[in-house]
Amino acid sequence: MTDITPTQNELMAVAISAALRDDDVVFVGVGTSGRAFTLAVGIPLVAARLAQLDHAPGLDIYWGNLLSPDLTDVPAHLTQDAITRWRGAYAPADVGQKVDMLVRGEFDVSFESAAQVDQHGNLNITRIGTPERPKVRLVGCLAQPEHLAFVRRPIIVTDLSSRVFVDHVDHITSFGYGNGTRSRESLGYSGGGPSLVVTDHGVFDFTADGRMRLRSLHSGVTLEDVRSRMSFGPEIAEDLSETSTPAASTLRAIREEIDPSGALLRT
Amino acid sequence: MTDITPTQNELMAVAISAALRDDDVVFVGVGTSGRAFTLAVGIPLVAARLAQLDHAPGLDIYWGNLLSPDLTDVPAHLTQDAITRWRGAYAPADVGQKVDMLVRGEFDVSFESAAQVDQHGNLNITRIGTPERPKVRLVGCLAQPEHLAFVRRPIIVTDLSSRVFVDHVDHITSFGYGNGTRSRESLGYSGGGPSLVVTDHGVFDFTADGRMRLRSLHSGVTLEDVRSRMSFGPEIAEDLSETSTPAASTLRAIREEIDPSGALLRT
Amino acid sequence: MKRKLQSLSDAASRVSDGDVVALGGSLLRRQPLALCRELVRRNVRDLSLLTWASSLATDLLAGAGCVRAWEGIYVGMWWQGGAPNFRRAVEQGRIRVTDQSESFMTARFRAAAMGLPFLPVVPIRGTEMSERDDIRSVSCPYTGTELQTVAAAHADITLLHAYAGDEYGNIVWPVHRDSDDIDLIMGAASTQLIVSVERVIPHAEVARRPNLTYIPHTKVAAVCEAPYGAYPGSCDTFYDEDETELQAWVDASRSDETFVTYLKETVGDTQDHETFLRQIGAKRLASLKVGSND
Amino acid sequence: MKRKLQSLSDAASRVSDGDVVALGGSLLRRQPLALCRELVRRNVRDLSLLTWASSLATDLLAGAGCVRAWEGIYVGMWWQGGAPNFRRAVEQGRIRVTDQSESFMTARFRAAAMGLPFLPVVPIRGTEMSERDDIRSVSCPYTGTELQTVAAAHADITLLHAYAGDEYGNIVWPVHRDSDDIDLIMGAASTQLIVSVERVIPHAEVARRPNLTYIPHTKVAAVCEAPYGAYPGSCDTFYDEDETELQAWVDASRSDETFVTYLKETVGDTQDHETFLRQIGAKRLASLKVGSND
Repeated sequence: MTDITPTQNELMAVAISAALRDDDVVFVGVGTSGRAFTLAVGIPLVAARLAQLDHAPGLDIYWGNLLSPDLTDVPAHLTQDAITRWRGAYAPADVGQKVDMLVRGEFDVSFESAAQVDQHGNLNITRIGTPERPKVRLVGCLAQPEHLAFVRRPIIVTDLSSRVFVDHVDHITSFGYGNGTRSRESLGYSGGGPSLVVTDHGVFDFTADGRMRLRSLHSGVTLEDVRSRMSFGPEIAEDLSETSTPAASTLRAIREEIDPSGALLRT
Repeated sequence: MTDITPTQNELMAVAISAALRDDDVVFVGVGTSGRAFTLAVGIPLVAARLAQLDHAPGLDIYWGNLLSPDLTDVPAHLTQDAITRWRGAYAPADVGQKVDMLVRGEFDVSFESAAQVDQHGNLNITRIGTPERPKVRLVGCLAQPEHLAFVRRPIIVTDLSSRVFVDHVDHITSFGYGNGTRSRESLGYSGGGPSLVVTDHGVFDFTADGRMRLRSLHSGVTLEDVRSRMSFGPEIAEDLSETSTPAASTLRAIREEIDPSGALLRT
Repeated sequence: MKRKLQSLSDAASRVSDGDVVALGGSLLRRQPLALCRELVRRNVRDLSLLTWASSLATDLLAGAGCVRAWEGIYVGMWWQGGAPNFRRAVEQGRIRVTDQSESFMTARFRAAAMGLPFLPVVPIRGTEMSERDDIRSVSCPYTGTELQTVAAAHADITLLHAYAGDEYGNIVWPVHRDSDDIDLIMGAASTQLIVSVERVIPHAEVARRPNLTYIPHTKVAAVCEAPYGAYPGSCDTFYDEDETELQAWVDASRSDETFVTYLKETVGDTQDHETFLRQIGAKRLASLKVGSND
Repeated sequence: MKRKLQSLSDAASRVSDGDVVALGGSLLRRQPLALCRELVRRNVRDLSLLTWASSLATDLLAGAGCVRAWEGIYVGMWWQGGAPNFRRAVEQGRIRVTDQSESFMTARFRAAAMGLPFLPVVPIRGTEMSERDDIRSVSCPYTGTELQTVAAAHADITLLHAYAGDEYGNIVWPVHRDSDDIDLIMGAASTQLIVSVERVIPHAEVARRPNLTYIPHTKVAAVCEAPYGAYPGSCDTFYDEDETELQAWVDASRSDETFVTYLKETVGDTQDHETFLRQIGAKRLASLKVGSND
């Protein structure tokens, strides 16, 4: 029998899955190691596969530079060779063609991790500190600026921590909803911006004027738990609820069909 | 024994060959049928191969969308399939990459046919008559405007005829040396422009101010023959000479090694 | 992924009178003729065509009176000389022509593929093309150099004929092919894309070598199985052009009337592509076959 | 075609102090490490690097003190986290950094590949990147839309590691590979290109399938045979990354001093690539081998 207590990772995957729609084209990065891999790749892939099996059979995944990867047989250890051999629908000769898809607005959802996320959904994956002598040099920009500019409903997936959830990011790698004075509209964006922030403690969305708003708390998490893990006070939804508990059949699908080796939700 | 009398086509190929240099990258089009094929493809390929065998071993040919085609085994009948199977060094996924090579100035020589050539080396392959109701609709532009703009030493290869060699072309598809008031320099070109005009009666180059100049007459051709086949009077080189007669060994190379089936110099 | 397999006639019904239609292929290769014959059967009018080096597809539509305007780098019949019906229509002032060179036309489609409203191009000055109003200019913000520009090509619908694809619309090419075309860029630039393919293959076959997919299913509105879909032109690695039929085409193109008769016999009297192929005959089609050299 | 085959050290001697050097590969894949180790042996200084997603190559050159500036989309060690030597040098203010996003960086190389001094890009407003002076603006001459721009990337020299090539410098990829990189665009954009390859193959093998050539010999200044030329990173379809050696690299990167010691042992004390490989040992290298799935 399946243990019907969901893990935090499963709750996160299920919350994301509910936000995915049939016909969505969702972009998943190639990720990095450990927890960062689970957040950037593992949870999103489980969520997308769950949506395909449940309510979004036509949903498409673009993973790294591979469209519609075969997710029926995920290798337990993702070496380069396992990735090279991955089957899928399309892997263009140069990744510039994927970049064009992104810029043309052909992705509906993307998944974002960041070292810093601020109250307006701006993201930083570039540096902490000053440009000349940063306190911490991070990875760069990758395509995250494009995600927040051109993807319709980007989803931020990260663990709640007051080091990450800061008043103002040190470097705006990716523009969410600005700082109150600069809106997406004033900059010429016709839509987009982060749609959800899915964390290990609860799920947020954004108010009409672009402030982060707590929508649901995971089972057993208090509002105070959340507030103590954020450097800014988020808006609180009037109908703040508990994050939906997945059905036993959903958990079974995750554990037995989607991620039997535990490669995706490993940490 | 080889008949040591060269044909007109052989004379043309040999004259072109002498103008080709080691390290040249020469562009040859895919051509059309009959005499047009011989002028656009056959003579240039024979000339290029001759240069490779003689004084320019490093010379490179880009034919259609195929770099360094294997010319040791030219099929007698160029069907699509013979072209598809042609061996060579490089055939980029889309021909836009060849267009980029052209625009970046990576071709030294190209070969041009045209329905009209004027005294300043401007070419017309687009239409005779007015834009709204042309008397004759021709093929279009292809990459000929780029050839005359970006290739270092384009060579015009066409038969002498007063219908072709006109005072002013009806449509400037490709800009040679303008009309005396608009020079290449005034338009911002830093070099280029047609270097030679190789015909069935003689060979021309251009004066410093961009007028066509007769340099040599093929054996047995008189100045009057040439003048009667042109609508404008060309400049005449002070050292007007007879077009060099190829050595017997050169003719043997053309007939036995380069074009044994006669596919290239067919008409 | 969703199933995108449609009949040629259902797919072709997406084309409306007055549409801007991009046509793929180059010279006598991979002209989307099965789809274009459907347009002739449907008597679509006033099309504005955007092409690379086009031949039979443009000549067919011109001869059937479907075309109001054409823009591209070439229309002709390669070995067979000029495109007779297109040429006559242009000379009679029935088709408006915009002649582009290869770099300018490539840039038109690349701009659309890159999501940009225009692209700068290295100037080609002094030609009639470069002095037309659709060619404008821009200064480089770094060097001050004056460049010319072209606008992005916006086709309402794009028709390509291709080698093979799966039922979801993933379109693949063979390892070795005649690559002298811009179908890849046209596909990326498209907003509504119909691709006819010689063969529908299982998705598993596509998935084994995803690098060979040159158009992803996400771009494709409809994929149609159309063996010999480029006949009487060629589809490299599948079949050669039918020289006899090309000659018959040219012979029938002496006048509007004779071509309309030819069209009626070859297209109008055949209900669909299958009937058309039956009329040509399996033996004649088989004689054109060539192999791949993968 | 001319013979372009050179030794790694002869080819690397083309790189001078202060050069702008473009480095190919992506993440742990196809980093031009055999060539970069030659630069370390030659003690080249003050390089400005242009990269896509770079890892070992940039970290090696940073740790060896060869780098003055870096521009690209990423430097890190993928599975292994941050690039420790690069990171330390940046945090100490020794390397000037210009962070670009994927579309802006792609456009930098595409502009050069297209022979243009700049390209417009669809704006990404509100980020620090887009408010830097190297990002400028231009109006679309057709729609009036304001776009941002990037300048063409002009590297003095470009270093790529590739699968195979012939002695003339025609560089080919396998039918199926991990294509998440822009080596093709970097090659087209280059003005002086050095490519190291896992295998030198006969030209006849290239000529049989010219569609697999992604860099033509006309662009190549030198081609160098360098088996395991991306070690300890991976070359997809040839070998996987050496996780043990990557760990040793990271462990040795605690400080400048410890990395310099590691460099001396692994690079400085080996005269050339062959000696370097002998030191790693044939058995260990063989254990990393993977096959193609062509």
